[in-house]
Amino acid sequence: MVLTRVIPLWIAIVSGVAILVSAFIRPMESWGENFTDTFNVIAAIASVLGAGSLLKANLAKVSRRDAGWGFALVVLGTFLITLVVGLGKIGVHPSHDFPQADFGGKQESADTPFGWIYEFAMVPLTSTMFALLAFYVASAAFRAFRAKNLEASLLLGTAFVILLGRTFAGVVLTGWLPEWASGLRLENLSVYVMQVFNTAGNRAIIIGIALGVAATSLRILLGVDRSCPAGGER
Amino acid sequence: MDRAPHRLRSPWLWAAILAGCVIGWGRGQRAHADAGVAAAPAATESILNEHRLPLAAWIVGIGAATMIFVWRARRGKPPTIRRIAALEAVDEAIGRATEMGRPVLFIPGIQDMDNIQTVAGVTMLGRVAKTAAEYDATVEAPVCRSLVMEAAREAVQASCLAAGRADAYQPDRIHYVTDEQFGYVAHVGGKMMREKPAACFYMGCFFAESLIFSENGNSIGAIQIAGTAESSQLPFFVAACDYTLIGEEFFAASAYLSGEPDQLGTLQAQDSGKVAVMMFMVIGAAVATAGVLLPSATWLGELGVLLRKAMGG
Amino acid sequence: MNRQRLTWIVIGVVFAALLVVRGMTGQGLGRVYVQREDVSYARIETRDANGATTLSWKRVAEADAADVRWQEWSTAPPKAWFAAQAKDPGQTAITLSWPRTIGLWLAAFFTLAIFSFLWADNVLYKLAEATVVGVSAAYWMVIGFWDTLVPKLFAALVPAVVQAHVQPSLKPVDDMQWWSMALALVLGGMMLWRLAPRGGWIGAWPLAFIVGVTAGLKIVSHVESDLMAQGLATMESVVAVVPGTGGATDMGASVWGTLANLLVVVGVLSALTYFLFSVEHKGLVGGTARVGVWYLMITFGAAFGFTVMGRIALLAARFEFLFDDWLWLIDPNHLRT
Amino acid sequence: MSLRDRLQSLDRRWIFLLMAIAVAGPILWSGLTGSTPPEQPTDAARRVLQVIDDLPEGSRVLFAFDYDPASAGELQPMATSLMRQCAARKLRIVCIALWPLGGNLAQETIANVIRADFPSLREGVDFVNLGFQAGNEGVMKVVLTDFTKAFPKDARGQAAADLPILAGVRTVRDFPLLVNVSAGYPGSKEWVQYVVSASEGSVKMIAGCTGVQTPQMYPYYPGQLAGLLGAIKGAAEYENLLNGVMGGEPAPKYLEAQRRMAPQLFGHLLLVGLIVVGNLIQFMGRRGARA
Repeated sequence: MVLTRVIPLWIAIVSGVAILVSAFIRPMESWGENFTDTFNVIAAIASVLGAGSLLKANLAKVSRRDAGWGFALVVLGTFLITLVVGLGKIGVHPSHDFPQADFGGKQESADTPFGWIYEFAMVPLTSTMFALLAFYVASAAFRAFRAKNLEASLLLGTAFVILLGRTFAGVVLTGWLPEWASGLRLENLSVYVMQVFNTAGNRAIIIGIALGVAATSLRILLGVDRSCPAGGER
Repeated sequence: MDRAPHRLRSPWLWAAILAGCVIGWGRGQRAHADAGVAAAPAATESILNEHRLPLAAWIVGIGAATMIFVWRARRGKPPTIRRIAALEAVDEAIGRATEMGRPVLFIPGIQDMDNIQTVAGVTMLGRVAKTAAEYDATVEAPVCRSLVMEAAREAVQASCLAAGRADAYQPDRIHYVTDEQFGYVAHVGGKMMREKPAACFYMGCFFAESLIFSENGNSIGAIQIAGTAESSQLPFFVAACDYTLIGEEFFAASAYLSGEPDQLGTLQAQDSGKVAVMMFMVIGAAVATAGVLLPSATWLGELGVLLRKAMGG
Repeated sequence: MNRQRLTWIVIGVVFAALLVVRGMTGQGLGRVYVQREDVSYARIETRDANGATTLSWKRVAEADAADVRWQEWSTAPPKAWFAAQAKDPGQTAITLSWPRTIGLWLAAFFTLAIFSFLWADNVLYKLAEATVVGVSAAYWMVIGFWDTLVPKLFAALVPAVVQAHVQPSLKPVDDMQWWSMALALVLGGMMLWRLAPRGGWIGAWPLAFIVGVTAGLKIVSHVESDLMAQGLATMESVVAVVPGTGGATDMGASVWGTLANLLVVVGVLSALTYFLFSVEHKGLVGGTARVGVWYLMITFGAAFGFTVMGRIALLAARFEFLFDDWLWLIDPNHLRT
Repeated sequence: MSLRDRLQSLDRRWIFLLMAIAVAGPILWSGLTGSTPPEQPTDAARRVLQVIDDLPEGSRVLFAFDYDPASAGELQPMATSLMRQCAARKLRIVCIALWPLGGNLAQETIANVIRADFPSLREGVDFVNLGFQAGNEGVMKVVLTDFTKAFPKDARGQAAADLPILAGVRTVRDFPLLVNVSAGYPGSKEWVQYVVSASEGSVKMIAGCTGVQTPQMYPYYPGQLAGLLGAIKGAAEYENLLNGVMGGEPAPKYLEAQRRMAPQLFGHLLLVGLIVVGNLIQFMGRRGARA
């Protein structure tokens, strides 16, 4: 009870308050910056746990001969090959700056097995996944952008103005407007929308989020939120 | 709950003591410097960063408001909070998943535990898991950071215990996939198509994957509830999900769902912060406008400078 | 045979036939050429007055004089190979790279496999999904090891090892960094304790530390650079005075500017009203909140419009990869002609 | 089944197919014919051209490369054209990067533009690449007080203080223009917040951003930001203007953004069409229900 609930709560409170106070004390101002490194190192060490979870899940699938266990085998194979090749810096030539260091070389170029895997497997796979978005945007535009009410109409009307104003189509459609009405040309209209409505909306969202973050942080630092991952009452 | 032992464990008291110690230590350092032991040029500067005093005042102000409202709530004056439709729908979504015998999918964003949105997302996962344990629904939570996996397991285990269903906790349902954004998206997208969860929750920090998830969720007919503070992704969630928690609402979600008076009190504190900012903006803009219209009134200019200083200007 | 499988087989056969046709015509397709570079370094030891030796390296042209040598390959445009072959068919300066050519075809296969998900979940997509999960999980662990653990943790705690094997130019760290790395090691060790059969609860401690520090850091950064800065930005005069020609005020622009400023202030206040939690959205508050929602919706519409541009550019980049790098159908960068 | 019902229950794969055609078609067309869609530059692009044009010859420009290869598709054409105009105007270009891979991109851009087309410019005198520095906005705060402390060496390892191009440079205020091509954090927003605001008007800034970032930058334009190029569209407008000013037949690398606008144009038109059709269905449905 004490070990699993009370101490974590106190660790969170003490460390959080200390870092909060350090922001105002000159000799301690760098604490926050140092935390980034500390956190990254903890996260890198903890990746052992992630690897364990990944291996366990896929080994279980293979040993139970679950549906699609062959794909679990592919996960395991590609994971282990990439890990061994990358950690061992296999096939990496020495660094130009200090050729004597046996692990000094970089493995970015497609010369090296790790670089090859990155360039010919990871990049095409992840960037194509990213590119799928263009298709989903299209299907969302057709299905979800309906003028059901005033609010939805405003959203889609603005999207319309921006989409048209950002291609040559906008110039064709409204370029004929005379100089005195040039403010109504789509490309200018999109600038006004951005400068006035978008500025106001974004500002309110940002202020709201700042307050939300402050309240969430305070709930942790004051020990009010007992369900947050920092322990506390259960 | 018995309150007596709480008083001794009151974190605020301890926080105040700690702050005192830190400031005391800082002063000691300064005395050290003054004595010439460490004759750094910074010795002439104050140990406290005065430029940040307005910031300190804002944080102390919001903190004090939080304490006051929590205290009031504990004294039996629970605040009234407006209805948030997206949160009213949480129970309904989990209930539907139970009826259909399909899992609930929960994505706590794609960032690590050093992002406060992830912390809020994992807290929400705890809430959802508790309801799911009560309804006997299963919650699947693939994650893309090892630390988030550990935190999520902690939160879900605690929720299952709190719901009196320790047996409902199955750590393997919360599993790590990969740190890579689109590797994770590929996995979750495929999983959605194959397992067809009945309810999908997206609560945390999201980037481009927001639309891939919500469009896939839509095509399998799941109820989708999203919450994020990433303003560039909000339009996609608003368009493609059934309910969306916008920015600040997302941070209020866990307190709202808890229904505990303490936590609802913190929402009131959030509101008082908002009202304070709004007042500063109105008065500040009015004073600045009056200053432009009446350039001869120098006191308006001075007042304006003072107000801007309070905002860190 | 069901209809879907038949569809897939027909698509596959037609596609393969088209590929064969493409391979037989013109310059062919999908090959990568490389240029070899021999790298040789000679070791130079210099002794200073105190007798201490310093080691440096010099790039040398002749392989015989070198202490360390290796080869590097860089991609050459196909037109360079065409030109070299035309001049001397037996040349070896620019050659076909089998590993990279196979890689290119693999990349094309993966691209198509992911696209096939748009049709339906299928075996190709599952294969691509399994590969990307395995490869990328390991990729980030390797990056975490070589780019975080080695230069931060090991460099602070075991600098001699890092200097000897990875980075001889490593500088000693200061006390603060040493302590933060020692703390990271202890907390990381506590996290890993989860793998032990007993006492896994200790893993909650580093998590609590991370959550606490994150809360402390974020409250400062958000209140300072978001709440206060955005509030400050709104505390400007609503009346805009735009100077026109000849010292006079440009009335038209000033009126427009004033209107714009007023709309911004109204928008910020009404949208913030929407976020109020402890007041029911009825009456005046409800009306104001509704105006706030209009502003939010316009903001979202604008974000949508702008985001779409980037998404189409990404898809275009994948198609360019297929048409240009792989199929050699188009040549916008004049790599082959 | 009526047309409305059929459209209402349209399989989304048809929409996917339309999108594929709308993007792939123009790429093939523009790749095979070498032509690009027409471009009509807007005021924002003109202003960028003007800001650079207004600087006297020999002025220093700080060029920050805050992006990585993942967003190079959207941003590289901007960086290329911006550097081309600076070089053509004989401004002295100092490249820096706050993103780890930005230093390499600066090097590539220098090779592609300056070394290829302006061979008379000398490294260290007319241009220099000071490479990447870690520390995000921390670096920005340092350049405000001591520029060479933040960037002590150039990419070749020479001390920045000894470089002729930096002679007399104390702080970032000694650069009349800051050009920033940015894909996120740290980027344009931070440069405005920490450097432009603090320089009290002595540093003008031009930003080139991705589409996702642009809405967040508009609040600063045209106040603290002297020029803003948003996404590939902004790049294409500016590229078009610059090609007009420079004259002659532009090399393929100077048409990259305009070429990429071909799929954009059709993609956008398709989206607009889809929204219209979707709403027509909705409208027809409502009328049907009322009848």
